[in-house]
Amino acid sequence: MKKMLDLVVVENNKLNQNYCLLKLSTPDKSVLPEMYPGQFVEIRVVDSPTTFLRRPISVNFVDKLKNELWLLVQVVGDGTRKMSEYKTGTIVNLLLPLGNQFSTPEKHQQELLLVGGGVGTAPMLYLGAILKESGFNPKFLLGARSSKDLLQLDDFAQYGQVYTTTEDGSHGQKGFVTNHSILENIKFDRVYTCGPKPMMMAVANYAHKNQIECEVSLENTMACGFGVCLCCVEDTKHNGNVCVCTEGPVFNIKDLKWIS
Amino acid sequence: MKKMLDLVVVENNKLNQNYCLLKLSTPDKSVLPEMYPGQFVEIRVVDSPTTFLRRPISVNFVDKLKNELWLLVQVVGDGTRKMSEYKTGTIVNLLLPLGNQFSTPEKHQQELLLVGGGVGTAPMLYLGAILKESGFNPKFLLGARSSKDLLQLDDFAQYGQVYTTTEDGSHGQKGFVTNHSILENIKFDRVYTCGPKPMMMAVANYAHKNQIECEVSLENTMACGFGVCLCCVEDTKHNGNVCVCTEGPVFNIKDLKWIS
Amino acid sequence: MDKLKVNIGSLALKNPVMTASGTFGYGKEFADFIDLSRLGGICVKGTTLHNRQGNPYPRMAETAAGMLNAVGLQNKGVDYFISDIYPEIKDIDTNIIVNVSGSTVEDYAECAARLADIEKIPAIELNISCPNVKEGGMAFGTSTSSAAQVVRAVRKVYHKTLIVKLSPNVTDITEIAKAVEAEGADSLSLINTLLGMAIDVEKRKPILSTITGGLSGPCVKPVALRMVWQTYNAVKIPIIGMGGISSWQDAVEFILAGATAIQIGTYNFVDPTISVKVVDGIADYLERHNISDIKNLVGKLQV
Amino acid sequence: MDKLKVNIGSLALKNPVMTASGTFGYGKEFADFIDLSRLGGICVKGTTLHNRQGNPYPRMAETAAGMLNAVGLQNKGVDYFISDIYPEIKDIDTNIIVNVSGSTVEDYAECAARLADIEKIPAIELNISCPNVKEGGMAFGTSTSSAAQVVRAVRKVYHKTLIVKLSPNVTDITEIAKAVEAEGADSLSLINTLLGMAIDVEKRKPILSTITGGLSGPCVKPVALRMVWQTYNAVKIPIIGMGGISSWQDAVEFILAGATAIQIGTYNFVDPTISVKVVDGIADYLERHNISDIKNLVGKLQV
Ligand SMILES: Cc1cc2nc3c(=O)[nH]c(=O)nc-3n(C[C@H](O)[C@H](O)[C@H](O)COP(=O)(O)OP(=O)(O)OC[C@H]3O[C@@H](n4cnc5c(N)ncnc54)[C@H](O)[C@@H]3O)c2cc1C
Ligand SMILES: Cc1cc2nc3c(=O)[nH]c(=O)nc-3n(C[C@H](O)[C@H](O)[C@H](O)COP(=O)(O)OP(=O)(O)OC[C@H]3O[C@@H](n4cnc5c(N)ncnc54)[C@H](O)[C@@H]3O)c2cc1C
Ligand SMILES: Cc1cc2nc3c(=O)[nH]c(=O)nc-3n(C[C@H](O)[C@H](O)[C@H](O)COP(=O)(O)O)c2cc1C
Ligand SMILES: Cc1cc2nc3c(=O)[nH]c(=O)nc-3n(C[C@H](O)[C@H](O)[C@H](O)COP(=O)(O)O)c2cc1C
Ligand code: FES
Ligand code: FES
Repeated sequence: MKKMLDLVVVENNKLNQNYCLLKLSTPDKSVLPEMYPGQFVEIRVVDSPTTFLRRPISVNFVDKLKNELWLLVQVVGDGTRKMSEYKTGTIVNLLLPLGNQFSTPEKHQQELLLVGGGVGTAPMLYLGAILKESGFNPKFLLGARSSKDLLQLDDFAQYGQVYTTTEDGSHGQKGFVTNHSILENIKFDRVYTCGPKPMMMAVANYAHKNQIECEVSLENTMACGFGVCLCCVEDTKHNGNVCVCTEGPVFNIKDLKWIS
Repeated sequence: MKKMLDLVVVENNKLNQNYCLLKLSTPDKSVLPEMYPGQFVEIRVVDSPTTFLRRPISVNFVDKLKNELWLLVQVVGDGTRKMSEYKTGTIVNLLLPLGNQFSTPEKHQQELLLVGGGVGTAPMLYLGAILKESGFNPKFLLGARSSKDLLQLDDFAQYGQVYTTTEDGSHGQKGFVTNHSILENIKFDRVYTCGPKPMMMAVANYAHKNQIECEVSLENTMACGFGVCLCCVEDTKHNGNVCVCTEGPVFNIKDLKWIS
Repeated sequence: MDKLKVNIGSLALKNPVMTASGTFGYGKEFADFIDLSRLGGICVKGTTLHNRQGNPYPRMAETAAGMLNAVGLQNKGVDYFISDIYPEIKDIDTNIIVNVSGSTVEDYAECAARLADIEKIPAIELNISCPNVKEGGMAFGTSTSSAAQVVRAVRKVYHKTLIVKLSPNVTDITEIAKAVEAEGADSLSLINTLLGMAIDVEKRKPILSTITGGLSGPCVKPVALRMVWQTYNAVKIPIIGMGGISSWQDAVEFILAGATAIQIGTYNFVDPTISVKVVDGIADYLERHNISDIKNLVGKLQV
Repeated sequence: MDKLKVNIGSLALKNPVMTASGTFGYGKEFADFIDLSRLGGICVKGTTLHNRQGNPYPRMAETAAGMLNAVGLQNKGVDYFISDIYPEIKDIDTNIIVNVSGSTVEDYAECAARLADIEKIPAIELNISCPNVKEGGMAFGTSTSSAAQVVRAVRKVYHKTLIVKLSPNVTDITEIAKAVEAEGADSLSLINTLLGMAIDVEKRKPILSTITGGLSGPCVKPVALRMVWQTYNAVKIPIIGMGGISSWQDAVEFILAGATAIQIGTYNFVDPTISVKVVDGIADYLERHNISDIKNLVGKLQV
C-alpha cells in the first residue's frame, strides 16, 4: 500500500560537488513502510517556484535497524539542488513506495552482476544488500566519469565484490562499464542495470548477445509517479505503451523494444 | 539613486506571533544608501512558489552607526511568512530606496503628532528619530488591538512622548487612536499617519476638521514599486491617478479625494 | 453535510468536488491516499470507442506553476472499460463519470451509446476539447457548428446526464457554450487544457513528441476563472469549473464565478489528498460565513 | 557583438532583446539599474491620441507565476509624449518604439501620424490587443477584418517600421497574423496578455476594479511560445516574441520557435536588470554552441 508520508531528514551528507546522500526517518519513530529494491519515492520540493511537480528518486537503501530510508541525489536542477540543501530536521513529504521491483534470481542463477552508472548506482546498493541477505553473492560493476564520482564504494563492498570503470582511468579500469574485462571473464546468469540510457542499452545488448537475463531500471520523466497521468510511458513489445511508474521502473529487456 | 542590492540578515527578532523585526546590513560593510522617513524597499522573496512579485516594506529605522536597515514585518501571507523565517546570514535582494518621504515641518510647527496603527507604526519610528534629530519633539500615538501588538515602545520612547490606545484596553486608553484624549487636549500643528485605511481616514478627518496639516502614507498594492507598471495609483484632486510608489507613498491629505 | 449538496442536471452530488479526467486514473489508484466516497464525483480517464496507444514518449514538460501533457487519450477502448474496469470501480460510493472522446461524430455517439445503460455510470463528459489528438478532439470544440453537431448526435443516444467539456482555445467561449446548451447538454465543464509548447534549448528540440501539448495547473487558473464567469453569464445550465485548482480558496473562487461544481486535475499529482482537503475547506468556509447552502454561493460574485 | 544583430523590417537592432510596453515605463526609470544602451530596443508605455486616466484602483492581482493587470492605458496622450517625454529619452542609445493604442480606427491613424516624423522614433507597435479598455483595444485584434482595417489605416500614414501586436485571446492567431501581414505590417509582436480574472473569496469580490484583466508572466510562456511557433509557420515577416520571458533560456526558446527578436515584460518588475542578463546569456549561448550569427537560430527548432 502506497502512502503519503512526512519524513524527517536525519542526515544529509554531501558526497561530492554534485551528489548528496539524504537519510530520512519517521518523525514519530513509527516503522517505515516496507520497500523493495527498484522501487522509488516521489518527493515534494516546496519552497521553490520552479518545482511544481514532485521529483522521483530511487530507494538507495533501507536501514531497517535505524529505521532510515536513504536517497542518493545528483544535483541536476532546482529540485535536486533544494534536496541537497536540506538540513537535519527538515520535514519532507513523500509518496512511497512506488513502482515494481527487481525480480529475485532463481536458485541456480548464482553469477549476478549489478551494473550502475552515474546516479544509476543508487538502486543497486539496496538490490545488492537484499540479494546478499537472500544468500546470493552479487558482483557490482560501477562506472563513473572519474574516481570522485564513484560513490558509496564501502557500502557496496559489504555486499559483494566491486569492479569499477572510470572514463579518465582514475579508478578501476579505464573506459565504460561495458568495456570492463569482467564481462568477458565471467559468464553471468543475470544482469541488473540502472544508469544513463546509452549505458543501459549497451548493457542490454551485451546481455542479449550472451543470452543473459537482464533487467533495467528506467527513468522516464514522470508527472504523478503512481499510474494516473500516463506521461511516463515506455513502448513495449507485447503491451504497447505502459507506465514506467507502475509497470516499471524495472523491465526485463525482453519486453522492451530496445533490441530488435 | 535607487539600487538593486543584496543585503544580509544580521538579526531577525520575533516580536510576537505576527510580527518580526528584520535587521539587514551590507555583506561587504559598504555604507547603506541614504534613506528617508516614509521611503520603502521592495524585497524579493525567493524560495516560494506563491511569491512571484517583490513585496514592499517600509523603512522602519536606519541605524547609521551599525549600518543597519530595520524592517518591521507583519505576517499576513506567504511572502511575509518567509521573511519572518529568515535566519541570520540569509541574503536578501532589495530595491531601495523607493518612494518620496514625509516632509519636514516648518520651524514654527512645534506640536507634531505621529499616529501609527498596526504595522503602520513602522515608518513612524524612523520619522520620529529624524524629527528628533532635527530638533523637534514629536509625540507618538500608537494604536493596536491589544498590548502585545504594541511594538517597539522603548524605541519610540527615545524620540518622544508615547501615547497608546488598545481596543481591549490592555495598554493606554481603550478604543481607537482617534478617540485618544490627547487629540482634544493638544492643538497639533502637524499630523503624520500610517496604518489601516479606516484609521488613516479618521485621522485625516480629524486633521481636516481642525485645520491641521496632515500627511498619510498609503499602502496600495504594487507590482513594480518604481513607477513603471501604473498599478498602484491613487486618484488625486488635481492630477488624477498618480503612482503611490513614486508620487507617494506619502501624500498630503489636501491632495487626496478622501475628504470632500 | 446537506449544505454541500449540489445538482448537475438530474445528477445529485454529495458535494461539489470532483476530480478531472486524465488526472485521477480510474479512481482506485487514489484509494490508498483518500476515502474516495468523500468525493462528489470522479471523471475517469478519456475513453474512446477503440483502443488507443496515445502519443509517443515524451509526453510531459513541467512549466512555471503547471505542466504540459501530450498523452493523446491512451486508453483500451470503451468495451474494455465496461468489461474490465467498470466492475472494479462501480461500488465506489460516488458518481463515476466517463469522459468520452472520439475522432468522428459517429465515434462519439457510438461510445456514448455503449455507456448509456451502464447502471453505475450516471453521466458522461464529452471531451470536445482535447488538444493532443490529430483528428477530432479540440477541433470539435473550437467551432460552434461542429460542437453542436457532436452534442446533437450524442444527445440522441444518451439520456442520462450529459456534460460537455469546452476548450479554452477559442476567441469567445460563450458562443460555443450557447451552441452546446441549445443542443440539450445538461451541463458544461471547463476548461480543458490551453495549447502550449516547451523547447529544450540545448538540444534545440521540442520537449514533447507532439511539439505542442496541453497546459494545466495553477498557471491557467486566472484564464479558467474568467471563462467560467463569462459562461455563467451566458447560459442557464450548470457549470463545472476547473483549471488550476489547488486549494479550497481556488474552489470557492470558481463557485463564486458561477460554477455549481468544480474539478481538480493536475494538483492531484502534487498532493493526492487535495480533493478531500478541498471538501473540508469548503465546508469550513460555509460554516465561517454562515452560509446554509452552497447553492447560495454559486455565481454570487459581488460586482 | 555583431553576431547579436537582427533586423525588424528596416529597423536594425544591436541585439534581439527589447523591453515590453507597459512594463518599462519610458525607459529612464530603469537607468539607475542598467545601462539602457545595451538593449536592442525599448517599447514605451501604451500611448493614445488623448490623455487617458486608465481604470480605477485596484489594477493588479498576483497569480501563480504571474500577475493580472487592469491599467487601462493610462497615459497623457501622444502630444504630451512628444513635447515632454520624448526630449528626455531621445538620446538613449537604443531604439525607442512607441506602443500605440486607440478606441477607433481614426484615433490609431491620427496617433500614428503624429509620431511619423519624430526623428528618434524609428518604429511604432500597434496595440490591437489590450484587454483592459472598454472600446477598441482587444476587440480590434480578435477579428481579421477589424485587425486589417486598423493596420490599413495606419499603414497609409505611417511609413517607418510598423509592428503590430497581436492578442492571444483568439482561436487561431495565424489568421489574424496573415490578415495583418497582408496589409503591409513590417513585423508582428506577440503575445499581449491573456484575459484572466481573480477573486477575493473572503470579500466575495473581484480583485480588479474591472473584474477581468490581462495575465502575464512566466505562467503564460507555454502559450506564447506555441503562438510564436504557429505564427512563424504562417507568415514571412519577422516576429517579435514575448510572454513570460524570465531568463536567457526562455529567450532562446522563443528565437528557436521563430522569433527574430524578443521582449521582456513582467519580469522587469521582479528583476529590473533581467534584460541585460538575457543579452549576456544569449551571447554566451551562441559562443558555447559555436553559432556565428543569431539569425541562424531563428526558427531553427528541430522537429
Ligand atoms: C524512477 C526514477 C528514479 C530516479 N532515481 C533517482 C535517484 O535515485 N537519484 C537522483 O538523483 N535522480 C533520480 N532520478 C532522476 C530525478 O528524478 C531527476 O534528476 C529530477 O527529477 C530532476 O529534478 P530537478 O528539479 O533537479 O531538475 P530539472 O530542473 O527538473 O531538470 C534538470 C535537467 O534534467 C532533465 N531531467 C529531469 N528529469 C529527468 C528524467 N527523469 N530523465 C531525463 N532527464 C531528466 C531535465 O530535462 C533538465 O534538462 C530518478 C528518476 C526516475 C524517473
Ligand atoms: C509602501 C508600502 C509599505 C509597506 N510597509 C510594510 C511594512 O513596513 N511592514 C509590513 O509588514 N507590511 C508593509 N506593507 C504591506 C506589505 O507589502 C504586504 O503585507 C505584503 O506585500 C504581503 O505579502 P504576503 O506575501 O505576505 O501576503 P499575500 O499573500 O500577498 O497577501 C495576504 C493578504 O494581504 C493582502 N494584501 C497584500 N498586500 C496588500 C496591500 N499592499 N494592501 C492591502 N492588502 C494587501 C492580500 O490581498 C491578501 O489578502 C507595505 C506596503 C506598501 C505598499
Ligand atoms: C495528464 C493529463 C491528462 C488529461 N487527460 C484528459 C482527458 O483524457 N480528457 C479530458 O477531458 N481532459 C483531460 N485532461 C484535462 C483535465 O481534465 C483538466 O481539464 C485540465 O487539466 C485543467 O485542470 P487542472 O489545471 O486542474 O489540471 C488531462 C490533463 C492532464 C494534466
Ligand atoms: C502592467 C502591464 C501593463 C501593460 N501595458 C501594456 C501596454 O500599454 N501596451 C501593450 O501593448 N502591452 C502592455 N502590456 C503587455 C506586455 O507588453 C506584454 O505583452 C505582456 O505582459 C506579456 O509579456 P510578459 O509575460 O513578459 O509580461 C502590459 C503588461 C503589464 C504587465
Ligand atoms: S508518472 Fe504518471 S503515469 Fe507514470
Ligand atoms: S507599483 Fe508599479 S507604478 Fe507603482
